[in-house]
Order: sequence, then structure tokens, then C-alpha cells
Amino acid sequence: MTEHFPVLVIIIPLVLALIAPVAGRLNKIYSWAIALLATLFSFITSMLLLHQVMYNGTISYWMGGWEPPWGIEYVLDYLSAFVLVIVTFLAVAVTIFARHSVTNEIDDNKIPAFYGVYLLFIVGLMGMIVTGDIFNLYVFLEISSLTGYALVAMGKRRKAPLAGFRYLVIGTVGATFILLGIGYLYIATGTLNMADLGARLPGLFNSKLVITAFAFFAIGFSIKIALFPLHTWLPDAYTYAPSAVSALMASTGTKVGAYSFIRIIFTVFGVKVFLNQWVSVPYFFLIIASVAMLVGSILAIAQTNIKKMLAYSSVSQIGYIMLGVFLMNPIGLQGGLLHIFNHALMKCALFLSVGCIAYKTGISNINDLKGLGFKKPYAMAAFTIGALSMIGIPLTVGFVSKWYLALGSLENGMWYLIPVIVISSILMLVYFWRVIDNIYFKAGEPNDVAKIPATPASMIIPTIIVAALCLVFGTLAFIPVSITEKAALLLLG
Amino acid sequence: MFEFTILVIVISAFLTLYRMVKGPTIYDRILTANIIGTKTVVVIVLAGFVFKSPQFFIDIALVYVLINFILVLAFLKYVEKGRLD
Amino acid sequence: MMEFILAKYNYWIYVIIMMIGFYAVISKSNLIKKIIGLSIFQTSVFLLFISIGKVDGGTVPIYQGTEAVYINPLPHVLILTAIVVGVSVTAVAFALVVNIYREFGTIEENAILEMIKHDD
Amino acid sequence: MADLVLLFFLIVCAVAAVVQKELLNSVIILSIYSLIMAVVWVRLGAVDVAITEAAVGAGISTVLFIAVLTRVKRREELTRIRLQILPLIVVLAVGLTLIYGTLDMPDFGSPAAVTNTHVVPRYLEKGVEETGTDNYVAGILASYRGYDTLGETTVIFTAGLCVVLLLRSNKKRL
Amino acid sequence: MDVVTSVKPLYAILISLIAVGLILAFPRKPTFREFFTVISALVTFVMVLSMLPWILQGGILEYHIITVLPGLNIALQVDALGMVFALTASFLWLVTSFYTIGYMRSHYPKDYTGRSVDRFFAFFLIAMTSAIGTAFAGNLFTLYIFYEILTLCTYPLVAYDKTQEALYGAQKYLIHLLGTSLLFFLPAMFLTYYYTGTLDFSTSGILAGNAPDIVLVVTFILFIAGIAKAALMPFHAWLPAAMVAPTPVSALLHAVAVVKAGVFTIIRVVLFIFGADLVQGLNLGYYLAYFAAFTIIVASLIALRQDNLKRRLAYSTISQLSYTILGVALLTPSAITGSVLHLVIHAFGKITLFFAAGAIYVASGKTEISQMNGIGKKMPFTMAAFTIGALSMISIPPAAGFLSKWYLTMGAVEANQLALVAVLALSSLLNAAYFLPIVYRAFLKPVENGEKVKMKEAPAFMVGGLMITAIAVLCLFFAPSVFLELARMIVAAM
Repeated sequence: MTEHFPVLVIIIPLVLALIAPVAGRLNKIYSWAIALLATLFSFITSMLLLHQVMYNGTISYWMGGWEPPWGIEYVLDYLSAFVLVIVTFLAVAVTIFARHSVTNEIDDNKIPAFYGVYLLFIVGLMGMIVTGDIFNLYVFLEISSLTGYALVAMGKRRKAPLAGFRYLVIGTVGATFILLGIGYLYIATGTLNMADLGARLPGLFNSKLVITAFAFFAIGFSIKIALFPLHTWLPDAYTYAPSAVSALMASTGTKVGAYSFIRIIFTVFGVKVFLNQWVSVPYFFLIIASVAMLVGSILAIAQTNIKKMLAYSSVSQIGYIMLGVFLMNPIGLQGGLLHIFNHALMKCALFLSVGCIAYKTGISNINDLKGLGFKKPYAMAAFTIGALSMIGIPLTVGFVSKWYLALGSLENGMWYLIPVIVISSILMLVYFWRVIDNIYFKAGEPNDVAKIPATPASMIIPTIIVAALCLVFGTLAFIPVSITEKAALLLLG
Repeated sequence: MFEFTILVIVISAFLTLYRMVKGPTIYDRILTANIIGTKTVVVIVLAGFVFKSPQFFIDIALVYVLINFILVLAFLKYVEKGRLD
Repeated sequence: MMEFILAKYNYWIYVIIMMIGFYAVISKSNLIKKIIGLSIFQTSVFLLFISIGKVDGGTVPIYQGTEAVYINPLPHVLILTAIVVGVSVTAVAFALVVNIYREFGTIEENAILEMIKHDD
Repeated sequence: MADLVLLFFLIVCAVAAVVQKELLNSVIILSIYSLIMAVVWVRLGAVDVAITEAAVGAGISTVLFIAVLTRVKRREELTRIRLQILPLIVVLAVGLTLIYGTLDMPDFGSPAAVTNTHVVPRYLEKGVEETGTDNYVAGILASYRGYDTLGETTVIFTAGLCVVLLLRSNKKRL
Repeated sequence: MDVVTSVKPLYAILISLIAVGLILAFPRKPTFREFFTVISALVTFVMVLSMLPWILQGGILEYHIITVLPGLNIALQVDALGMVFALTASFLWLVTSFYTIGYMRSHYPKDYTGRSVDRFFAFFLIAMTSAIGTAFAGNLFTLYIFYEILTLCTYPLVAYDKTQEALYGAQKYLIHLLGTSLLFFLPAMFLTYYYTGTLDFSTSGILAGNAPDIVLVVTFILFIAGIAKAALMPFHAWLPAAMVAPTPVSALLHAVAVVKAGVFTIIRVVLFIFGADLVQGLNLGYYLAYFAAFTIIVASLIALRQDNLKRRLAYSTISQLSYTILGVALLTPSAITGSVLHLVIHAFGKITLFFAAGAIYVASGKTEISQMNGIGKKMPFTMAAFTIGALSMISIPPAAGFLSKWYLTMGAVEANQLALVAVLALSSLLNAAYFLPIVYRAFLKPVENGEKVKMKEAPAFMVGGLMITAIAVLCLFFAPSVFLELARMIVAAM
């Protein structure tokens, strides 16, 4: 049984995703229960897998018993097990949150199908994490993208379908570019297995095929993770999606994209080529990442819709992750990986707390938050923790990753990146403070505030838990740090 | 010999493109689709002979014919009634 | 030079088709046109893959004795999957377009953007 | 030679499909494009893919197009016909990158290409005995890379579910 | 030097947090709230006091809480310098608690049973936790955390009145403090960590020999710029802006917690991170000293022009804080002794002045100096205390301010910086120029005609508080031995 966990972690939710819409026809609560069951199962399994990886090393699972590179391989190492745990945990949290939030925002007759799609989204992400085959990656990428498009379009606002459609168009272009990259790599090497590619590519780096392949991977994944300036789909998508979907996508969607990109960069192409031959590529991406960090924050300052503000803030956070990745040294990469984890937690907390406020009120404008700090103390406390964490106050998770990113920058002698990190943090302080100020220190219209309905506990509790984890892992930082350290060393060989 | 035949058929199909682009009515275009469909069925069968294993190509040709037929029906029905059911 | 170009003619054509499709995707305002562009864009990539598989003198990848030279079947397998994926994307796109039309009564992106300029 | 004509055929169809103002015309032309594409693939020996493309690309996809056209406006609005510069630059950049990459590709159809010598030989040598089917494509699809196929069916299911989800009428929209 | 692990410093920090929990758990109960506030301040003070003997014997208490990242620990440590600050802070806190109760009762009678006052006291107590935490921080990282918490929890206190002006002032307060600490302090700390791998305090400094000179200079500048709480010009603007806060908060900000935390942090950084030798070796001390001298003079000049009493006190604070910095920048034994003493003495003197200002406001509603003619006759106790505070600022015996100024001047002489001696003298004159007129006005000028407002002393809680601090200022002059001994230990350890 245990040896089949790498595949069961995906297959069981997949099967449950087929059952959920059917079961939901009997009673719509069943479909939610099934979704919760599936995510819980995945979470527990992935914890076991992480445990297994820590004690027995990398797990390679051959699908159907065909050895790679002929068959499809599933690889669980420190990195993928770690990301899998993050994604499944947040999926559990958001699923618990979703129960009332979704009932509130989505028509009853759609709920069964919604949970089916929702589960498939998670399945797609998990598949992307676990697979060791580059084409299989594409297939799962498409599963998660397709469901993502539909989920975004489920929002209540009239702009939601358009946001979904635009996301679809640009997302499909991105995915097709990735497919092109896969094709070019296949032409160059004749294989699709990531490890095999990693073994066969050195020596081919002068080939224009491989250069082009990397270019297309880079563009494709930049679209998928919304790296500036290809971020245009993200703000609308996050803003108009239902609360639960925004929380799930913001905390897991782009992170898994970043993970896959990291896999491509380090496992397939290998770090050596970037250090020796394509030296300008890391520089290029460092510039892009720095610009993303600053521009994302500046654009966030300009927003009045709180979800849109958070979405632009995601754009800048992606810059942080990519900064760490392209520093190409262990500490910096560790910072990037930590930021995947940390940002997932923080953004989840922020979006969940915003979802709590929006519940039955539809509040989305920052100015409408006045006086809510004491009407919804728990949600707003979670928001505050998330915000402080984003700014990078010590003892929150945000601090840890920024610390490592800065260390990594100095390690490369790139001291000029530190002001970028610092200024971006200051900009975050500016836009988050505006919100917190409204929440706590401005009095709202008493009538409006009195009318706001209470939020169900099933929404508050996951919000609080995720926010609390921001503090817990900011203080007990050695837990993610030790895992990412091993993962970074593994990636850098 | 087969190659030459294929070439001729393809070129003759190519000529029908004029009607496809020019129109002027929708029926011209549907007809073009139909003609190209029928011609390419022949091309597929001939291609089978080029690969010296026509048995694998005959079923494609059959599927092809069916699809082409259904497509034309669908187009016409849509033009006629404005819907498919 | 000419020989070089001819030796890869499939590849040049696929690039051209891809550019046509891509241009339609990013420049057309009509949503259906965008989807049409997307279809062309995707199929051009499929054409690339199938072209990779071609082996001169090879026969269709169905067992005909051990001596026969076969066309590379792996790209075919990949593309079978990719075609289905492509159509699925198209289907979802259609559903979105229908939703958008219900909402706004038009499928011209420019017109819709004009309409929602004053929403937040 | 015939292949070249077919490929040229594709280009004409693609351009026509994009340029046509009447959406129905575009759809018809797109279906022709798909049919021709299937023929090209037949000529390249990809019989299974050709069947799929004919059935899925030309058939289902076209029917879906028509189904949508029954629900929305049929004409593209007449915006000023001029080339947009930025998209054109982007497209050209992408195209040039691809051409750049293509320069180092092995010649079209070359049996010595690494694609034909690395992973594939095993499929061709042992495929029939290991999978028990004569059709290599089917063998790889269902066996060696069976998991991709599972993913593929999941994608279909996903798309179906998404469409159901999206096309249910909206009551709660603001 | 005996280093002993002890939980006591942790308790000292946690006590007021427990009180916060209790206050929030029993909302709208003024008696409870007052009781908890006073008790927790008292217990904290006793706790701090109980550690004093050990410190005076030359011992050090430590408590390691958690390791966040390798080299980044959260740890507590009680040494002589920390003890000075903790002792001052916890004692004045106790006094301020009483004063605050009186002030809040009489100034917000309507809200007094409400939740907003509950929150006021809660934040007030969190501020105490963080001030004591700053004092007892065992390394720079812990110090930074408490420093930030102090900023965050005093923001609501500054903004308490929620008027347009209060919100604006509070915003300025926050942006300056949080902004500089994130923009400069954190990177400086980061650089220190990068080059040394640790942030633990060491009496000889940790940076020496670990980093290139240019980095050291940059780090030093970043530290000085980042610790805006010390209100060195040009990072002083938050202080006058924060004057909108209720007076107990102003007293807290300007005498005890916030500004002293800033100065304390600078002392920590200069002596325990850089180390006296390194600062001297790079000549950084003199630059800092002249910088501080500039602030002393300019702030005093600005203070002269202020009519609003609290604003004048604020600029006076800016000037006085730089004395402490000046002392530590000179790095001679006497100067450091003076610096440490000034940290304490100024706290007592300035809090007296603020208490007096608050008492005048509560009793008469007057905020401008020009309105205060003859006020001394109506409020003799308050104005007597004010006079003592002012004398301390000007450094005239028997007020304690004389002592610290004396040591500072000695230090300047030791360092052969006669220009700085002149600055100190000039500053005393300026202090006299802006404080004595107030005293003169209050006692000797007749009450303006037509003003028939009945004035009497402020509530007993407030007057009691300010009398205690005023007496303390006098006592410190005659019996400074504890603080002198602690200062001597700091100097000896270097």
C-alpha cells in the first residue's frame, strides 16, 4: 500500500472528483464532504510521503511498472514532497472555508459540478508537482488550467466570465509555448523524462534547439506564474473569482507553476549551464524579477479593490520567488523555495480573511472596510497578521524568506538587490497600512457596520489557522528552512 | 504514379479555394468544403498505397467521409434553421 | 541554401501558420476569432510534432514484420493527447463566450471593455 | 510536391479563416483547414492522429463552433482594417525565435535524428510483445504512457464538467 | 562575570501581557482594568528590582527562548545597561499608570466604561512589555522585534483621539518609525548578520575585523538612520507630530518608552555591536558626536519658537536625546557614564514636565504657553514640579540633570573636544531660555484680565504622579549611586 502512495495521492482525489458531482445531486453537502475527504486524504498521504522522503530519500515510482525513460515516472524528493504538502494543506483549509462561502456565492444547482471542478484543479496541481515526465507535466498543467479558467468565471461579478476568458486565452498561449518547448527539447534529445533530459542535455547547450526550448519554457511559465510583464491576466482573475477560488488559486496556482519552472530550470537544464554558458539569462531574469517586485507593489498601491490589491501584490511576490531562483546559489534558491511556502500561507490567509468580510456583504472596496476591525475581529486579525507577514516583520514567515533572499543576493555580491527588496517591502507597508488603518482606526457608518452579518465559524477557523501558521513558521522557521535547504542542495546538485 | 495522382487531385482541390475565399454565398463555401472533403478521401486512400499498406488507410477515409457528410449537414441545418436541434 | 530550406520545409510552414494563429489571438477583438486563432495556433504545434516523427522510407507505425522501418510513433501518441486537450480548451472557451454573451450581449472585447470601464 | 501544395493550402485556409468577417465562413474554412491538416498527417504516416484530428478537430470542434454561433452574434464587427503594430512585433519575434531554433533541427525525415535513436527503438523492438498490440501508437498510448491517457480522459471529463458548470443559468450574479 | 540562566526576565516581560489578556477578557469594567494595570506595573517593577542585586554583583542573567534561524535567536539577557533602562522604565511606568488612570478618568468620562479605553490600557501594557523587552533583549534580533512591537502598539495610542489631526500625526509617527526601521535598521542588521553570522551582543563588539571598512561605515550610517526613535535630525519629525496623543502617552513616548528605546538601541549598537574600539578606529564616533551636537542646538532653537507647551517639550526632548547620543559617541568613560545617567535622569525630568503639561490641560484646558500667566498660583504643586523638571533640563543643582551634564562635559574634555563643551554650555543656556519664561509666566505674571475660569489642581492621581517623579529628580541628585554603579559597570566591561 505505502509504496503506491505517490500515485494514490492523485488517483483517489481524481476518482472522488468524478463522484462528487454525482453525489451532489442527492444533496449538495455530499459533494463538499467528498471534496473535503479527498483533500484530507491527499494531505495526510503527502505528509506520509514527506516523512518517507526524509527518512528513505527520493522516491521514484514507475507508472505501470515501465521503467523510465520509456514509461512515466513519478518523483518525490524533498522539493516535490514539500510543495505537495503545502498545496494539499492549503487545499484542506480552503475546502473547509469553501462550504459556506461557496453556498453564498454560487447557485445551488451548480454546487455539485463546482466541487468536481474544484477537486480536479487540485488534482492537476498535484500531478504537476509529482510527475517526473515533461509531457505528463503538460497534461496536468492543462487540467489545472482548464479548471482554473472555469473556476474564475464562477464569480458573482459580471466581469468574471470575461476575466476567465482572458485568462483562458493567455493561459492557453502559455501552455502551448510550453508544449513547443517540450517539442524542441524532444527533438534535441529524443526523451521526455526529466531526469533523462537532465543527463542528456549537457553538451547540447550550444544547440539552437535547446536555446529556443528554454526561451519558450521561460515565456510559457512566465505566463503561468504571472511574472511581470506577462501578469496581465492575474489581477482580473483573482479579483472576480469567488472568494474560495481566489484563495486557492492565489496560494497554490502560481506556486505550483513556479515549482514546475524550478524543476525545468534545475532538474532539466541544470544549474551549470546558467553559471557557465548562459550567464546573461540569470541576469535578465533578476532584472525582470526586480522590476516585478517594484511594479507589482506600485500597482497595488493604486488599487481601491482589496482583492485586486492583493492580486497585484502577488505579482510582486512572484518577483521575489524568481529572484531567489535566478540567484542560482543555494541560499538564494532556498529563499525562493521558502517564499513559495511562505507566500502561499500569507496570501491564503489574506484572501481567506477578505473572503470572510465579503461573506454576504460583498464588500470589496478598501474604503468600505472602515470600522470592521471590531465587528469582525478574527478575520481582521488574520488579515493583519498576513499583512505584517507580507511586509516582512520579523517573527512572521515573510521575514524568513526575505532574509534568505537578501543573504543570497549578497552571496552573489549583488548588494544592489537588497535596496530593491527593502523598497518593495516599504511599498507593501504603504498599501497594507492603508487597509489596516481603515480597518482599525477609522470609524465606519454605524448603521452599515451594524448590518454586517456574522461569519460562520467554518470560514473563520481555517482563516485563523492559516494566519496563525504564518506566525508559527515565522518563529519555528527551522522547520521549512531545513527542508528547503536540502531541496536547494538537491536541485543545485 | 500514385504521387502524381495525389498531386493532381490536391491541385484540383486547391483550385476550389477560390470559391471558398470569394464566396459569394454561404452555400458556395459549404460546397467547397464538401468538394475538398471528397477529393481528400481519394488522396488518403492513394496515400495508403504509397505507404504500401492501404488497409490502414481505408478506415480513415471512411471516417473522413462520414465527418465530412455530418459537417455539411450541420452547416446546412444551421444556415437553414439557425440552430442545430 | 535552397537545399537547406527545402530540407526542413515542414518546419518553416508550421512557423508561418503558428504566426498567423498567434496574430489572430492577440490582435482580434472578436472572441470567436480569438478562439479560431487559438485553434490554428495549437494545430500548428501539432504539425511540428508530427513532422518530427517522420522517417524517410518509414511506414506507418503498425507492426508489419521486424525488418520494416517505422515512423516514430511517440510524437503521435503525444499529439493524440494534445488534440484532445486542445478541443477541451476550445469547449471551455465556448462556454465562457456564451456566458459573456449572456452578460453583455456582444462578443467584441473592445465593446465589452468600453461597457465595464466604469465598473471598478 | 503534393505535400508542399497541401501545406500551402493550410496557410491559405488559416489566413482566410482569420480574415473573414462572417464568422460562419470562418468556421467553415476552419473545418476545411482541419480536414487538410488531417490529410497532411496521413501523408506523414500518422494515421491514428489523422483519424483523431478528423473526428475531433474537424468534427466535434466545428459542431461546437456552430453550436456557439447559434447563441451569439454571427458577424465580426467591422473595426478599421489595419495591422496592429504591437501584436505584429510580438508575433514576428516569436516566429523568428522559432526559425532560429529550427536552424539546428535535424533534417526533416532524417532517420539518424536522435528522436529516432534514443527512446523509441525499444518501443519498436519490444512493443508488440510487451503490450500485445500491433499498433505501436495504441501500445504506447495505453501502456507505456498510459498515464498520459488517463490525464487526457480526465481533461475531457474536466472540460465537460466545466461546460456544465458554466452553462447552468446564473441567478446570483450581481 | 557570572552568567546564569534565569526565567525572571521572561516573567518580567510576560506579566503585563497577562494583564492585557485579563483586561480584554473582562471588558467594560473600569475597576478591573485599573487594578490590573497598576498591579502588573507594580509586579513588573518588583520583578526588575529583584534582579538588581545580582546585576550589581557583576552577574548577568540569560534566557534563551527560541532559535528562529541559525544565528537568529530570541533570547533575553539582563546586564547593567539593560538594567538601567528596565529600572527606569518599570518605575516610571508604575507612576504613569496612576497618572494615566487619573487622566483617562477625568478626560474621557463618557468613554471610560467603554471598550476603547479597554483597548487603550491594553496597548499601554503591551508597550510596557515591549519596553522591558527592549531593555532585556539578549541580541540585536530580539531587540529589533521588541523595537517594532513598541512602534506598532503605540500607534493606536497616538491615534487614540481619532480626530483628523490625531490620525494625521499618528500616520506620520508610524511611517517615520516603521519606515526607517524597515528601510535602514533591518538592512543594517542584515549586513551585520551577513558578515558576522551572529547578532549576539558582545562587550567588545562583534563587527571588528569581520567586514570591509566601507561596509562598516555603511552599516553604521544605516543603524543611525534606522533608529529613528532616537530622533536624531533629520529623523525627528515624528516626535512633534505625535504630540496629538493623550498626555500620558506623550509622557510615555517622550520620556520613557519610545525615545529611550531608541537611544538605548543606539548605545547597544555602538558599544555592543560595533564596539568602542572599532567606532573610534573608524572615527565614526566624532562624526556622530558632531551630528548629535547639531541636533542639540537646532532642536533647542526650534523649541524656543514653540508656543504650544507640548510641542516645546517635544523639541526639548529631541535636543536632550542627543545628549545621550553625544555621550556614547565620545566613547570616553566619563562620557559614557554621563550618557547612561542622562538616559535615566532625562526620563524622570521630562516625564515630570509632561505630567505637568497634562495636569494643566486637564485642569484648565490650556495648551499654549502664552495663556499660562499666573497659573502657578492656582496649581502650585504642579508648577513646582514643573520647575524642578525644568531645572533638571537646564542642569542646575539640586536637580539631577546637573549630574549627567557634568559627566558629559567631563567626557568632552577627556576627549579633547572643546567645541563640544561649548555646545553643551550653549545648550544649557538655550534650555534656560525656553524653560525659565514658562516658570516666570506661571508664578510671577498676573492672571490676564477678564479670565474668570475657576482653576484648581488636577485630580489627585495625576498630581500625585507628578510629585513623585519631581521628588525622584531631586533624589537622584543626592543618591545616584545605583545608576552610577551600573554605569561604572558598563564602562568597566568595555
